[in-house]
Amino acid sequence: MENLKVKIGKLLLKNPVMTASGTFGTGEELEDLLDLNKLGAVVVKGVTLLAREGNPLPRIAETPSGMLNAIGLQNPGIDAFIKEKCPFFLRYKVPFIVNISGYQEKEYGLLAEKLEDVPGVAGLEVNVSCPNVNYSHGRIFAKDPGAVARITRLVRKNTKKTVIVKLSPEISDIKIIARAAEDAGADALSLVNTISGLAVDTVTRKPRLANIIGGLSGPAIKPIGLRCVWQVYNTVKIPIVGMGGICGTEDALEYLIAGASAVAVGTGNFIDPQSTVRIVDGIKKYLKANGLKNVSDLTGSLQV
Amino acid sequence: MENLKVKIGKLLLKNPVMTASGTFGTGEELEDLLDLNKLGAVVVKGVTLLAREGNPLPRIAETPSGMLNAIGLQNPGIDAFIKEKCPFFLRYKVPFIVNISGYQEKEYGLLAEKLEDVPGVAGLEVNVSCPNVNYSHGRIFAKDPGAVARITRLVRKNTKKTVIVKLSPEISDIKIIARAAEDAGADALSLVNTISGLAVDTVTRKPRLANIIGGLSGPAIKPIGLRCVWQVYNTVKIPIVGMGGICGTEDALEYLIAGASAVAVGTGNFIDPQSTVRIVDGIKKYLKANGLKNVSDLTGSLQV
Amino acid sequence: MRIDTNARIIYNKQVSGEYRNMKIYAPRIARHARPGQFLNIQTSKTGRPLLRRPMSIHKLSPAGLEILYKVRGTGTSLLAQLKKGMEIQVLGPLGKGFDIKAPFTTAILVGGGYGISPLKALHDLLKKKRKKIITLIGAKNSKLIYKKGFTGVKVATEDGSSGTKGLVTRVLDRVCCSGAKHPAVIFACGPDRMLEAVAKIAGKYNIPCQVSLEALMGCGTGVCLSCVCKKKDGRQARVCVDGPVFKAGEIEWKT
Amino acid sequence: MRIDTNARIIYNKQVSGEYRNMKIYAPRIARHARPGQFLNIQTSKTGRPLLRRPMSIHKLSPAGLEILYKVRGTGTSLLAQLKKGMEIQVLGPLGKGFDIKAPFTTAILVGGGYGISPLKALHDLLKKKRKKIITLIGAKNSKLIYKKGFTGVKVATEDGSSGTKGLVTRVLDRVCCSGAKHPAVIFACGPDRMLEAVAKIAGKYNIPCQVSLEALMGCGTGVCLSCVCKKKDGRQARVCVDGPVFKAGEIEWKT
Ligand SMILES: Cc1cc2nc3c(=O)[nH]c(=O)nc-3n(C[C@H](O)[C@H](O)[C@H](O)COP(=O)(O)OP(=O)(O)OC[C@H]3O[C@@H](n4cnc5c(N)ncnc54)[C@H](O)[C@@H]3O)c2cc1C
Ligand SMILES: Cc1cc2nc3c(=O)[nH]c(=O)nc-3n(C[C@H](O)[C@H](O)[C@H](O)COP(=O)(O)OP(=O)(O)OC[C@H]3O[C@@H](n4cnc5c(N)ncnc54)[C@H](O)[C@@H]3O)c2cc1C
Ligand SMILES: Cc1cc2nc3c(=O)[nH]c(=O)nc-3n(C[C@H](O)[C@H](O)[C@H](O)COP(=O)(O)O)c2cc1C
Ligand SMILES: Cc1cc2nc3c(=O)[nH]c(=O)nc-3n(C[C@H](O)[C@H](O)[C@H](O)COP(=O)(O)O)c2cc1C
Ligand code: FES
Ligand code: FES
Repeated sequence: MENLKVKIGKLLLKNPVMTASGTFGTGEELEDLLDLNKLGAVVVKGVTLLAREGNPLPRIAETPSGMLNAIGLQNPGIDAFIKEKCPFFLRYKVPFIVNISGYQEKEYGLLAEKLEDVPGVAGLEVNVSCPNVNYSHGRIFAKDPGAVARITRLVRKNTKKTVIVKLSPEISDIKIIARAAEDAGADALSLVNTISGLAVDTVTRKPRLANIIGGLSGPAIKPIGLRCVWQVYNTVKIPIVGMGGICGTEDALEYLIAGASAVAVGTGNFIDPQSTVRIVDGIKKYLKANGLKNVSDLTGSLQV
Repeated sequence: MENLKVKIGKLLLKNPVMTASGTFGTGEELEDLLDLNKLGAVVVKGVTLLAREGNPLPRIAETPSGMLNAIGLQNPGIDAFIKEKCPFFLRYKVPFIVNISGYQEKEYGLLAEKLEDVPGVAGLEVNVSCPNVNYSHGRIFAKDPGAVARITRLVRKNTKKTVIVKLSPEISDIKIIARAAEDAGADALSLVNTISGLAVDTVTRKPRLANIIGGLSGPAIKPIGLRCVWQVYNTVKIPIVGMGGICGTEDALEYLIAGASAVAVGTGNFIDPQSTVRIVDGIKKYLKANGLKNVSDLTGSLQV
Repeated sequence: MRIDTNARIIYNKQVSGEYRNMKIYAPRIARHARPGQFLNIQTSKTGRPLLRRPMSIHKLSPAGLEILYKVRGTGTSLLAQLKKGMEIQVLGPLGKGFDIKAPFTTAILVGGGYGISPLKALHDLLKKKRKKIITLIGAKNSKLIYKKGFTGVKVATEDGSSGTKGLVTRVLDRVCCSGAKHPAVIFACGPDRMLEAVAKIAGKYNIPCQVSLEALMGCGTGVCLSCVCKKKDGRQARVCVDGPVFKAGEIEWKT
Repeated sequence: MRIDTNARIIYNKQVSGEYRNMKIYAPRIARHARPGQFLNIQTSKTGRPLLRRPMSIHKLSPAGLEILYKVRGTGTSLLAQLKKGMEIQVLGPLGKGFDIKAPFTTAILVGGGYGISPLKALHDLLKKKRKKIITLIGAKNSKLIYKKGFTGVKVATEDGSSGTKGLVTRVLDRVCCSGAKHPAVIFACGPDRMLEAVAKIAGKYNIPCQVSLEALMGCGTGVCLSCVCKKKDGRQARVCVDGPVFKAGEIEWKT
């Protein structure tokens, strides 16, 4: 029997296939289409301290083999989230990982604190990539190793749960940020988040998103995500959750071989809501066909 | 009659459609397929001080709506280039712009000097994005505003021709680099160059490029290129040559509206070697249909 | 129960004006589907376009589903090229359909452009239930009018090329004045501006009204939050799962 | 003179074994084409796959061009789905073909796998010129052997499922020993390893030899430098424009 188990921080996942935040709700929305217990983990939609309405419409635009989104972190705020969404987590055995976003560094600490005793929350994914209003000139935390380190430490201090820090590929040198997060106590890194992009409607000469700029995701960014994973795999010791354009088994395998210990499917869920479970099966078949026992043998097996 | 003329530095181009370096040879390779004089300018394949063999094969890999390349700047070196390739430039009226790459800062100065008196060379495109062996830890000049400024000044000092500095999108804040190039005397900026990426062959578990990492180009990166152009348009006063994923008229229009004064077709030439001339016609039609007189009215016309 | 299935195309043909009509064999979806619900269709196997395209269920039979569509861009062009016997990946039925539980005798259907599509499935169900049906169809011009199989049809075109010249909502206003004796319900589908005008008229005559909204959709399954609309109570609803059919009175119109 | 044209498909059918044969109507390309040249074909109109696919010219007639291909990945799968009457974008003729100017009486054609494809166009031309032709065809197994229309055929398969068991180069060695009386030329197309072995045998018997190389191609027109091969003189040549046919003696083989 092939062993698909992987360890991410304190979590022992039954397989390496997770969902990417913001593309799977809490899983409750898709219960009828797939068995959540077949997944390695469910990473839920990003939550912030206060409720957020999100951005005006249009919030998405299709691009060649990709899409831009500027949802704007629409969510009910952490308190309502804990009350309304978290009880659902108890209905499944799969670990639920909550994705947290802050507009100020200290908010991350508060979010971790509030989630610490919530039953069913297995871990935190720390999204440092949301555009920050109080931060200088449209910069985001993810581009500043100091900010990433401080945020990671704050979260680490307030939780015993597994802490995954999610990095942006929109950076001169992702290795520096990855090291900052590792040194500050992250259990794992997830990469990549979306890359900011623009699309123009040539008829109206308006941006195709109300927010002008949005985040690019989907197969278009896969080579960039893979390169980031490979660079970071050669830099840090903690496990990596690879994502960016994973739609099928081949894509997932590429990420594992490039250095990811687990993978997450994002935009792929929109195209095929059952893609995650298909990928679990596909990886199993690949291991068998290649005479490999453990999925962890694939991680970083790139022949260079 | 629609006026398609645009000014890039000292050059008055008959229309805003150029070729992107490395995707069109010198134009001689495609003479039988299109009339070079119909283009705004031809930007020729990158040249370095010394001859370079380029990277081992495979040098390209296809990705979703994009491709990776690691050609490795194969070229005969500047002296052979001037002797063997430049005489061809005199056979056409279209301006030829030579793309120069250096492995040390001073090489850019030498390249500019050598090209200064070569007949038929209308301008220089300064590629600061090639991976540098002598530079610290795989960094490239394009990521360091100081290096970009020094290189721009060196070239500026040695040439009276139009100087276009070509930037990489693989950067935390492209605005900083753009300003550095402008302040150092660039006549125009061209963006974007490719974004580094990886692709894995899951059968052999080898990278699909012998060089492991390559540059991502094609429609996949169009939203990123557009976002960079928009950001830089709002930052500098000098004209921008927009590129990244332009295959047809719609793509070119998006770039013009986002802030480009001219556009360049790269990977698009591989798919349709006549795409540049088709785009010239397409822009003309768009202006007519929209009652616009000058193509320059489109530049930066994004309604936000 | 939503099902994602590879459905065989029974036909895919040009019908009147600018519309095409595709029938697929998808009994498992058809079994659960109700008028007003929609499908999310993969238009290409190459991964480009990337996202699926939402299409209303136009007609329902035990094993078959039909859509009525207009070629607008890449996705619908690719749909138009598919031939009988080929297969397409279809997810459905999605969203909440029209609610016909309330007691009423007359149904006033108002369709703008291809908004007429889901009203046909509703029409067929209402007919079985022996309701009186008035169908108001509006569009820019006669090429965009599709009225096959509807009962009690009145047409309005903006350019006057067919039926009354003007907006379909003007016709609705007149129908409502006169037809107000019987308990009626308005069911409307079309562009936002039309729906807003319909909602206003319904409010004026105090007639219950259901509108089917359209929105750019990333997922069609409620997870991406790209399709939200504002409700009067200040909350946001997802058109793909909380709609596409809403009570007109609930919606906070943009203008 | 290269031409980029939208060509109508005359047929596209499964032929023996794993091969498909497509004929297109492209008189302007056909007029200039010579055996050994190739076409660069767009396999999808959706932009995915992005790049065109190079395919040797398999047969030549005044108005038509044929290709012989094997379904390998996305692009060739899409090609296989195209039907008679549809159109595809085709750029050609590309590259330098076989050179038959030198005086010779016997042509030894050596094809490995789908490398046999361009040898058919060459075969037909040589036949017209009344050359003696020996055709050696090699492949892993009988399914990958395609020999329709060739003269003087000898087959070798690695698994022995057809013809001699073993490599086609062993058969070549034997043919060359015996046939060395007449001035002969070897024309070979197939995988690199086969071509290298062919070149060695040709050298041994001092028989002129031309090989048609394959390489991953970005453009097919000489501008991207993705397809280079090393020559003995130390220079690099582009397979797409300087080849795909080279004199075997010029090539610096990798091993
Ligand atoms: C619930 C629902 C039901 C629908 N039912 C039908 C139907 O029965 N018949 C029909 O013809 N169409 C219907 N549509 C609209 C249909 O989904 C779009 O026409 C289609 O997605 C266009 O795809 P495309 O690739 O051809 O166009 P694109 O190239 O993607 O775009 C062309 C134009 O259409 C607009 N557009 C694209 N997608 C949508 C969308 N989802 N909603 C609104 N505008 C869009 C774009 O903004 C653009 O202006 C429905 C939409 C929704 C949300
Ligand atoms: C000059 C030339 C002539 C050719 N003539 C023929 C022919 O007559 N008949 C035929 O069946 N094939 C021919 N080929 C090979 C053909 O181009 C590839 O099989 C095709 O591009 C595969 O496309 P795909 O999308 O199906 O496969 P992909 O999904 O792109 O790849 C599948 C596999 O094929 C390999 N491959 C892809 N492209 C090439 C290529 N250009 N050269 C070598 N390997 C490649 C990939 O590395 C991968 O392992 C020729 C290639 C060249 C360069
Ligand atoms: C609609 C949408 C919403 C997203 N919301 C979040 C979010 O709330 N938090 C977060 O960290 N990432 C968010 N992401 C980023 C994804 O989790 C993922 O990192 C990215 O999309 C790349 O993966 P993909 O190409 O598989 O989609 C979102 C992505 C999309 C497309
Ligand atoms: C095969 C290839 C070779 C290239 N060579 C060069 C080069 O020599 N110098 C340079 O500045 N850019 C080079 N580029 C980058 C292009 O000029 C262009 O900036 C990039 O490909 C993005 O445009 P595109 O998406 O239209 O291809 C090359 C790109 C490709 C695909
Ligand atoms: S389309 Fe994704 S939530 Fe409605
Ligand atoms: S394929 Fe581009 S140079 Fe040969």
